[in-house]
Amino acid sequence: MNRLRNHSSGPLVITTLIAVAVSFLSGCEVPIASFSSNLVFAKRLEIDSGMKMEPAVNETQSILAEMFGTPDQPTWPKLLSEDQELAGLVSQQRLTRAAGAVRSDQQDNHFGLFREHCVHCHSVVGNGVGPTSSFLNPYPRDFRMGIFKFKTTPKGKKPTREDVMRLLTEGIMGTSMPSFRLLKQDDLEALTDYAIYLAIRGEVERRLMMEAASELDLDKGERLLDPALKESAPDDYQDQLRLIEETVTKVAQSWTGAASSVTKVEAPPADYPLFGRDTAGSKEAQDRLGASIANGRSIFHGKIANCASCHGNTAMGDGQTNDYDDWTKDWTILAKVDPRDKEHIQPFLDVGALKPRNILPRNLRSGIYRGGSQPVDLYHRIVQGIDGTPMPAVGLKPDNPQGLSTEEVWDLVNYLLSLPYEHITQQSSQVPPYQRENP
Amino acid sequence: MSSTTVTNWPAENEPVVERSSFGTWLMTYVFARDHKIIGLQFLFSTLLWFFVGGMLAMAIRWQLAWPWQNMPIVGPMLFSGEGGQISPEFYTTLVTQHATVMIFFVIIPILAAAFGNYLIPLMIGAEDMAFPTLNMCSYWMMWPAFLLIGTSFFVPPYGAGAGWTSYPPLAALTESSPGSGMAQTLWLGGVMFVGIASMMGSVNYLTTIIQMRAPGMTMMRLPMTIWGMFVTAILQAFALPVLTAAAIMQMTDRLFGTGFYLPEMATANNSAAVSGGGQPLLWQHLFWFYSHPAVYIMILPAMGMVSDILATFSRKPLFGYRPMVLSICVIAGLGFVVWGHHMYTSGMSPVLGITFAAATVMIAVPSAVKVFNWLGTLWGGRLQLTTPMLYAIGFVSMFIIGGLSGILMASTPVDVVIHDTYYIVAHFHYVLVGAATMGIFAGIYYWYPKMFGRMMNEFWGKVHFALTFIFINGTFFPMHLLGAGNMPRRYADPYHFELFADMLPLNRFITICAFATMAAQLIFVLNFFGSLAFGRRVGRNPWNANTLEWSAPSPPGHGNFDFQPIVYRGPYEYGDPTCERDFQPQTEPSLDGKDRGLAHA
Amino acid sequence: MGKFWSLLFLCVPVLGTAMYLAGMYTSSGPLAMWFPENINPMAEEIDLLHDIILALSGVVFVATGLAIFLFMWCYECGCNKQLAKFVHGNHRVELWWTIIPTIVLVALAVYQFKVYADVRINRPMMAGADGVKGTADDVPEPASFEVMGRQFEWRIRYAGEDRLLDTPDDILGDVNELHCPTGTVMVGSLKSADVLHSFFIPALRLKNDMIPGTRQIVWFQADKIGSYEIVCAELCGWGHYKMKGRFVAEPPDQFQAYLQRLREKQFLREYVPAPPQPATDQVALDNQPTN
Amino acid sequence: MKTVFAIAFLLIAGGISQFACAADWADLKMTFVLKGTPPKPSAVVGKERDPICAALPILSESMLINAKNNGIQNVGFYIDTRNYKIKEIHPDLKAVPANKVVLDNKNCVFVPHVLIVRPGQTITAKNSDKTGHNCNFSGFFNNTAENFALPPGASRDKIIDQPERGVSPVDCGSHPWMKAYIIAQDHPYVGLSNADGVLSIAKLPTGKVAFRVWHENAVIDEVMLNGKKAKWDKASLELELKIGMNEYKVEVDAARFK
Repeated sequence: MNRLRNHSSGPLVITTLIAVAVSFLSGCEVPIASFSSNLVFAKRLEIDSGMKMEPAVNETQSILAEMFGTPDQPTWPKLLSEDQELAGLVSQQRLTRAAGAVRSDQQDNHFGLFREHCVHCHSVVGNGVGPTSSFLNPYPRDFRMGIFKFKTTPKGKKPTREDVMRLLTEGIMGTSMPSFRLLKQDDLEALTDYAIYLAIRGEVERRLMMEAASELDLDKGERLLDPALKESAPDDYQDQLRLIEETVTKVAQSWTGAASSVTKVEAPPADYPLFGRDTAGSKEAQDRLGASIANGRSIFHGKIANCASCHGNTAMGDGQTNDYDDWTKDWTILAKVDPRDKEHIQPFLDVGALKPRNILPRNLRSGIYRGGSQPVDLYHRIVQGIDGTPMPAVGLKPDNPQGLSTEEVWDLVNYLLSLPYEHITQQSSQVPPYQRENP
Repeated sequence: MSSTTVTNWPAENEPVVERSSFGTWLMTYVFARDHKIIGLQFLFSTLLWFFVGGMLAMAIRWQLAWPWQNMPIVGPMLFSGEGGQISPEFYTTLVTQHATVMIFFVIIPILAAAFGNYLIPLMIGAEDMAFPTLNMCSYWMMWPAFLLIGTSFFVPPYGAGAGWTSYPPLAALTESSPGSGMAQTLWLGGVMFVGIASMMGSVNYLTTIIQMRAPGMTMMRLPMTIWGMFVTAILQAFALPVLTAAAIMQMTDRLFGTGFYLPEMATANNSAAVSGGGQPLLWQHLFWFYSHPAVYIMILPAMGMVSDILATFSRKPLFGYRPMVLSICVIAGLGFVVWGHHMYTSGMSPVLGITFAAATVMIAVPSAVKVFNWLGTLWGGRLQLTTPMLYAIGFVSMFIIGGLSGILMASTPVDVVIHDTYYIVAHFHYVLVGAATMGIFAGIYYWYPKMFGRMMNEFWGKVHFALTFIFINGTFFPMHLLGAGNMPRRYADPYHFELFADMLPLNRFITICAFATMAAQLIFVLNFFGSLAFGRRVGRNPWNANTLEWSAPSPPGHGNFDFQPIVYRGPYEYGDPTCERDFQPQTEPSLDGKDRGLAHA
Repeated sequence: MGKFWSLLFLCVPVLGTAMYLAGMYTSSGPLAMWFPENINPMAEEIDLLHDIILALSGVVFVATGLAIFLFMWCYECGCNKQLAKFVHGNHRVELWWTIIPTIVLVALAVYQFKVYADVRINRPMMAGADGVKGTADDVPEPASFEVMGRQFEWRIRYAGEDRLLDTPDDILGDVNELHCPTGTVMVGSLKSADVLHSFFIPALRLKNDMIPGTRQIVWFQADKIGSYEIVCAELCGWGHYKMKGRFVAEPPDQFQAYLQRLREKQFLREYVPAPPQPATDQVALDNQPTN
Repeated sequence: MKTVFAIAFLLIAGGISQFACAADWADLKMTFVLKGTPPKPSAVVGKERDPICAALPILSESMLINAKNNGIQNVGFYIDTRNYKIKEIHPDLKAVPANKVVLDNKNCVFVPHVLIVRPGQTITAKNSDKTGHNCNFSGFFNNTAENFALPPGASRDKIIDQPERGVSPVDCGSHPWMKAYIIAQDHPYVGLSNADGVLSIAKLPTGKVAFRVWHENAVIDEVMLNGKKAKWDKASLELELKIGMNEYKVEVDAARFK
């Protein structure tokens, strides 16, 4: 972001001229030597532990570089590619395609896809602080916590590969994440791999730094992986090495395990009314739909799902609006810093955090559903909650006697789908005025 | 024409104030009220910005030729995070600022303000402008604009990025895009100051030209340059207030939550909804109501200057002086009623589009008349191919291309296809870089001896011309093909579209030509400054020209003329076979006492 | 030296014409680019109009270019030993070269009114209350699809069975992908969710801005099966260049099948683990023969 | 060298502990007292949105001081594994308690405010209020994040199966003032000060033991330890524990609190 050096300054002008000349002579490649460190997290740990985190940051950086390579030459860690189960998670070939500078070969295969399509928002390291990021609302995702919002697995679990792929193809309505569905399938696969790779790398980084901050006395020179021990105490060295490897394996395993934790969606009976499809159906279907929507409305305002407490009685997202998402809480609340406290957040902003913004409950009348507008998507959001946000998961019967039955969830889905067509003042159960003036 | 009165303001009558040498220097060169110093101040400022704007263009071309490649050396300095890639929002900043700088800081001020200031009193035989202090103010009003738009590079989001047209809601909703944050507000402030400066200038020009002509200098004896300036000043005086007001309205939309240009519930990028109630199209109408005439502001003075230069070096009278004057006036008049042709696809009523189309097509007629008259001037002359002459012919050549492609754009259905593609870019670059810049260079080479008392080096001038002419054509002619292929403007990376994927080689060619054009300007810079010290010293009239300024000393002192100029004839009496010399300065009475100035007309 | 300069100026009409001809008539190489194929019969006249204007201006371009060359060649003072012609102008010539362009341009203007009226003013009508088309009570045909521009994508929806937009039975389309049946006049509605966009399908010669707060109605007919690109032609922010969409023209039965697929997807109530089909498989349509 | 010592120490310590009797362990009692004027408890912001909570007198829990003896409540105190590696755990405490830890949503606050759990234990979150709550367990590093809605009368279990570094918050999205904290260390030597500011940890190993101190609203680095000024580097305190009861009194300056 060193953009402050203006074009009009003399030295810059001269260097530009030279640059132009040089560019004709050379192939004009400027490699990016390394991924940047997670300094925001380090800052939090520094406050939390009272230790200078710099040695741990540097050490983590070199351990990661050893395992995960550089932005120009990413590598899938050897220990993962040797593991049968984990090897398939990310392919080295796709990583190579997605990484590095933008270029294409004679067969029109594109390389450097991540830097062509993603870095401007998500940045080279995938921390969501690319040059464009500070202008976007919501901010681009930071992959490094390994948390993703829109997926088919419950909170706390990783998304499946298909979930990541879907975000790429569909984009995220209501945010600045565009759809990449017109890219080649190969390119999308490569980008998916690369995003997973960055997420794993970032999470390993956090865990190693956390390990260093809570188990080592860095001020006394203790290290995560002390090369001096290799000679003097090989067993200890092996222990340290094992710990690091276990961390990497554990993070990778959480991704491979995602597919098995997909939330099972209980489809309603085939004759169940559905908003939109049955709106103009038979009288009977319309009546059943009306009843379903009415029930959904009472669930929305009821205490079980408690939707109205955040989304507001109007469903316009004007309920509880003071909360923050987990990415923000990670360096504010967890570092005992009030996100509104300008003075105390400044050190974090200085190392690259973006100014905290409240996470707002969605305006459900806008017809924009970030996680997808199919009924099944809304079902997922309701029963899983949304990871990384204050949106809780509603309990399902029979596991939770106080929860909702699946039919009630579908009623709620019907109500949500009808909201964009409902008049704001209309709280009764009458059929909403669908017919609008058509241009 | 009414008889002209001469107001004599002898230098002795000015209050003599005892000043320290610093004070004298300050009042002579910084807060100067002498039109020549102000003209040169404008000239140097605009040439400096010309360079800045050129470098911005180079960055644009880099991205189009080597998309997402790391800019060597500069790239890592500016964009270390991405290894030196230009980021897409910086690309929008580049196109916006390139246009802003080139239009508001270069072409308009260099033509209307630099040449206008320098030449108007000299060419009409006046001692100074009508309002010297206002004149000084108009220059110093540019500085807030320079500073505001310069500063906009330094405040987030690092340069306005809503396009030079600043269309709302992109420009009016602060959250809508990078580039519409604080920088956009500063940008609007800059545009407002440019407007004020230009208005001050135009009032001055109008008064000066109407009131302060030398005895005998009737309106129909004015050189074309002055006619160009005169009509330009009218355009500025009537069109600019609209833009300035519109800019203030957009400013209040941004700062105080008014809704002139924002529809009800307008949001972008999840910003809070605006109460709105306005119309985005309103801005487009107001903006183009100024900015279309601005196109003529950017070309009419150059047309005038080129007419003078062509006649001088053809050694024969300008072909059809009266039709030339008339066509300038018609262009200006029609220029006020064709702004809608920028908006054929904007959602404005298509019926309205048709009326604009009719007026626009008609504007080709006076333009064609001018071209034919220039050709008529060349016909049968004794052409002296000096550097200014080459540039003037270059102007004609490029104006033909820019003008002809304009007919395609004037035609509504065709414009629907090529609107906002590189066809448009090619068209207005031919008019502005091709024609107007050629005119500027012609003017600089032509009046340089008058300004500094020395000639610019002819050899290097011609080398500069040849390179510039070749590479400008190389840069902008292929853009027509890009436009025919429908490549859109302001795309940081068009090649991911199948339609435009094949355009990379041609774009590389264009970029290389653009770099070469930029490099060729080094010759000009060296020649310009070198000639200041080493140029051949010349007397009053090195080109054997007729107009009044050549009878003043080179450079003219304070008060311009060391005698009272009295005008006996029109400015284009070259090659009269009945005379001894092939030129007859306007101030010299003819031997037979006959004034041939309006022999034809 | 005069010869050199006149030859330099000669290059402009010669190379310019050559480049244009190369663009028009070559099929490969860096210069081979021209208007993309037009599949909209309603817009055929646009191309014709373009060619007419181009031909006319081409003639003027070459003629004036040659004139400059000739004058420089003949009248350069080094070789022109004659005196300069001392003429201030010529009324008759002035008159002709004012009148002829005026006539040509007025003719062009009138012709383009007609073309423009076809593509932008005369909105397709459908039968009114009397059920017969072509009578006085015809009503404008309602829009059957809507494209909403949003930073930086196209969101598409189709009117459901009620043929009206903005009703609950609207069918949500795939993002960035507009399907239309061939051989049918399609009326669409354009709107914007945030800033100005411009909906541009080069193959249809269709371009119209999307203005927040208002709706724009466009119409066209796609006559050739295939997949074409949608381009954004109005600066809409940093991701302007990213607004790529796909326009798929397919036989009416395939279009109906596509709508049915969308409808099923829209009301999906079971989790389907397969990822959504990316648009690339539609490219296969490109090679199908025209019906 | 350090490692060699450590290994030697481990061998010796291990050998001793084989024969040691229960009386060789140390007990720790610490009293945390505020020096200075305790702040007035402030009412929470935003409760009026929920009519049920609005009717309740809810005060901010971020700093609970006993008005009688200035005791600081909810100070967490546990072994600092950076500076002290636990060699052995007292046999009585080795087993993870089987009971569930209850996290009640009562009167629009979490009760208790700070929970101490051992990995393997289960937290039962229940809602005794008439309004709906939710428990957002999102501050974990090792355990799975969860966020479930708790309708009135509901209770749900959350298994804590991994130890946590540091302290993890729990919050309720619809009532932003509601906060609870979980200390999940994989050893039993964790104390939490009660309403009098007293905490006790039983059956600790003897010798030099390092502890970390935690309070949700303070950085405790400078205190008066048994009347003497002491600097706690990195929120860590090393105590020389003797067999039997060890008592300390800690006075914390009010300035340490935000």
